[in-house]
Amino acid sequence: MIKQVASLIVLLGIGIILTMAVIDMPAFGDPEAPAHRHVAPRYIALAEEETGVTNMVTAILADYRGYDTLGELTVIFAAGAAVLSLLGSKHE
Amino acid sequence: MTTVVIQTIGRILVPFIQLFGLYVIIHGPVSPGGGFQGGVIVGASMILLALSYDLSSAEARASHKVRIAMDSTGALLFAGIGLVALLAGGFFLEYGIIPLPMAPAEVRGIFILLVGVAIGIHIMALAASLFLHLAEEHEI
Amino acid sequence: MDHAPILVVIAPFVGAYLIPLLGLWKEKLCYPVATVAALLSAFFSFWLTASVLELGTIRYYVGGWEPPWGIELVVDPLSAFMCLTISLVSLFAVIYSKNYIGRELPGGKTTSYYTLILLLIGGMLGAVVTGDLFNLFVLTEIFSVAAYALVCIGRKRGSLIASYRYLILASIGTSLILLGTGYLYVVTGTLNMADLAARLPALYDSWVVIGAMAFLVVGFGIKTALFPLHTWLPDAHSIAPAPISVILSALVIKVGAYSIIRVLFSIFGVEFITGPIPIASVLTWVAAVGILMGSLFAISQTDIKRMLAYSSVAHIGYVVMGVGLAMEIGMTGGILHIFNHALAKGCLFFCAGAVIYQTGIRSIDDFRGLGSKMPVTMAAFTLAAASMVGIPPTAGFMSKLYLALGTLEAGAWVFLIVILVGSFLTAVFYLRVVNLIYFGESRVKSQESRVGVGDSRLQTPDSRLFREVPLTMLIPIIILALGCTLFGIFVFIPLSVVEPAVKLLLGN
Amino acid sequence: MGILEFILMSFLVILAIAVVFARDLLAATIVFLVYSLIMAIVFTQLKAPDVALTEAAVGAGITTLLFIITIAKTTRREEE
Amino acid sequence: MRFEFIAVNFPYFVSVALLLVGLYAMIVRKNLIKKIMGLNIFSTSVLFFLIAAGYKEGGAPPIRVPGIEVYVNPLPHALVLTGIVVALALTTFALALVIKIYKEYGTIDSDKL
Repeated sequence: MIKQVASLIVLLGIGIILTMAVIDMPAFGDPEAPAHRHVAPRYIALAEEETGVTNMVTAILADYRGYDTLGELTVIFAAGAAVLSLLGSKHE
Repeated sequence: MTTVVIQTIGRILVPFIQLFGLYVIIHGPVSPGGGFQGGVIVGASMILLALSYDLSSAEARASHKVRIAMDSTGALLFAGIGLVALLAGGFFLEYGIIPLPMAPAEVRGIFILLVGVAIGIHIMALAASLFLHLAEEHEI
Repeated sequence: MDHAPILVVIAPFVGAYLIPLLGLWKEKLCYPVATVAALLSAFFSFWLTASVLELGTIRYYVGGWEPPWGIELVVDPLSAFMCLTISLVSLFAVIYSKNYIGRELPGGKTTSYYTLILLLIGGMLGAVVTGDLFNLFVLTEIFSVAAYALVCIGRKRGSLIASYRYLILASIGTSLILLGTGYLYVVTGTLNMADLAARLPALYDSWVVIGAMAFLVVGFGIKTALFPLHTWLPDAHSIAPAPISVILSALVIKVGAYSIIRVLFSIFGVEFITGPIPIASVLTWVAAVGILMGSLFAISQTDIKRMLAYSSVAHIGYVVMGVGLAMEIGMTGGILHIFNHALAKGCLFFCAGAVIYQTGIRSIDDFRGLGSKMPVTMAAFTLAAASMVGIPPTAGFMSKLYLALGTLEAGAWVFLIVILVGSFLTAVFYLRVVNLIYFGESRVKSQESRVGVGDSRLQTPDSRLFREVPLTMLIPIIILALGCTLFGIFVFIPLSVVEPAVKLLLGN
Repeated sequence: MGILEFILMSFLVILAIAVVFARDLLAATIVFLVYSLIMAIVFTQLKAPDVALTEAAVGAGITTLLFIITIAKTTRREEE
Repeated sequence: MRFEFIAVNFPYFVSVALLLVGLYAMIVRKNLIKKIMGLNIFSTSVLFFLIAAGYKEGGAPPIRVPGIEVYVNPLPHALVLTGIVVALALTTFALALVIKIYKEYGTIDSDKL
């Protein structure tokens, strides 16, 4: 019971912080929001010229932030090794 | 009866799904998709095979050893491309510096595709692996 | 050799990718490959530290893209210091694994074990050298997944549940980290830490920024096992195999602490964390409670590894307290304690593992009279325990001295008392063990005390109990124990890296 | 943002609550599948086709299958 | 209208609601599989938030087509793709743990473990 109440208080606290933050957030879909004015314009304008691909998401994933993608590959690689270590294989 | 229907549909569908997955990988640079999405789709075709037949026929198509080998090869290919760029005198993963007889942007384009293929190889083996490991010793 | 910042991360990763392939062919090759990969990253860490001290902060642009667009690796003295600590202790853990894991793990799992341990090491090294917030999230996730899996790899009773609880709590943490990163991105449009630091001062009164900081601190706080969020730690750290306990207790929680330092000082800046939202002093208070509670819990434990795990909860408190003081001497003490605690706790877990390996003893009461049976191991245990308590001239004394001086300079008497009481409590439980080791009457003759404690494979004839462990296990123990003493006497060696790091964090 | 997006997003919340409170785990998994599909549609509406494709393949495909296997190997009923 | 911001920032509020629902499942529900579903809802809520933050009124999908100049922000899409993979990795390992726990203890109720 105490645990439940404590959990609900934690949820309430996080909910309040989240709501306050969301109220302060730039308006949804606003083309002038800070997120659209810094860093991202270069990807939109120059991705094709600099990397030769038209899909900007692919350009970011595989080139501009390729190291993140290597990390992502490593996470799923770790999950594979983890599941193998846990469940094993009948061939061994 | 239902088993026959499911097996037939599965057998007809699997090559098409795999072809679609490969299409998604190859066309990553110009359309939605890429190595990861395509890899998941090809991996899902193996899962469909396992569901419509049984685990052993999926195992027969891609055995444990083959999957582990593909898994490591994909990851090594990606890291290897990065190290080649490093040996060519650039930063890690700086594809543009790799000396090919083309403009740097085109070289980058080629290597972006290659990286997509590496991710695809890795993920298709892993998606099938994760499913088969969870499902092993249990017919569903 | 300008590529050391990336090579230090890539060496263990490539090793990890290679091991499954080699494991298909010959399982015996896994250990040498893992050792070579760990050695390589240790070598690059040394190189990195030397060049940072000589040239100042190193910036490396992965993919050749300049910072806000590409991912930048930033190696400042603090990163280099963490790199050195991580790669050295984990190198010893890999070396130690040879005999220990050979006996503890069933065949076929060794391949996964060495793959995961290299991913764990690579992930931690990557997390400390990166200069990009999202990249930090990805690498945190890599070493976390590896850590969850390694906790339950030994398949002891309860290990599955420990791993599951760790996973659920820590994934709340990582999701909060991603949310905080997203919030910062929405208001600034960038993910690069230096760029964020330049853009945030204009936004200090935004609730988005405050929320982002709260989520990042809580998220990394779960990884660090800060006091109220420590509930996953005792089970996970005590059930894992000994080399993994060493890495978890000595390094993984320290990487969490490092991330908190990065977020607070390199992104938000000293003015913000001591200003309107006094997060720094909140952290100090939380750490103070953690020191006291962790030590009290440790006293009531009967299992040696659980006791050591609770002691980690207390000692991460010292680190965070030093950080929370947000002034030069206190932070020097806190960051120095990262290194000293890594040495001492690593040595203690290695010793506990050696005892379990040789005799199957886990209960503290059964340590009676071990001093004459395993003299070298127990001498090392004593030295490391002295360093944990903070007896001069050990390394632990120096970091606690700096911390105490810091509290004095900050005028916070309460925290000085907490440090003294905490050290006293630590002394109570470590000296109890040391007392049993040297002055307790041996119980080795009574076989029944060991029955049911250790693994059945460990029930070996008595003659075996009188031997020291194999050299691959003994050498790491000896080196870490010597380190605990030498770095207390020659404290200027770690300080030569820590002091510039602190100056840089506090903005000169 | 049109009325369709409003409805889809509200539906997301309802589905999430249904996932959490369903007693039957298999039913919860099926609702989770629908949740992932609607999430994919919302991603398309927000002009993120790459992410929508991934969410459909991973969230509605692989993840759901893994949940179903786990339920088949453990138990279907959530205990009181 | 004082509450206009709710309509304007509606997607953000949706992400808050999803996050709280997921977190509730993770810390209050007793069933181990339910907790993992909660983890998935939690992480999709964060990813949904990021995609919503990348949306731009009148923007086209971020694949360059001659003649179109306004595209939505592609960076969050790349981040979210990574996030989805990370969630998949966590889910798989957690489910493998659940299967093993059931084999060993015969229950997947966290109160009975």
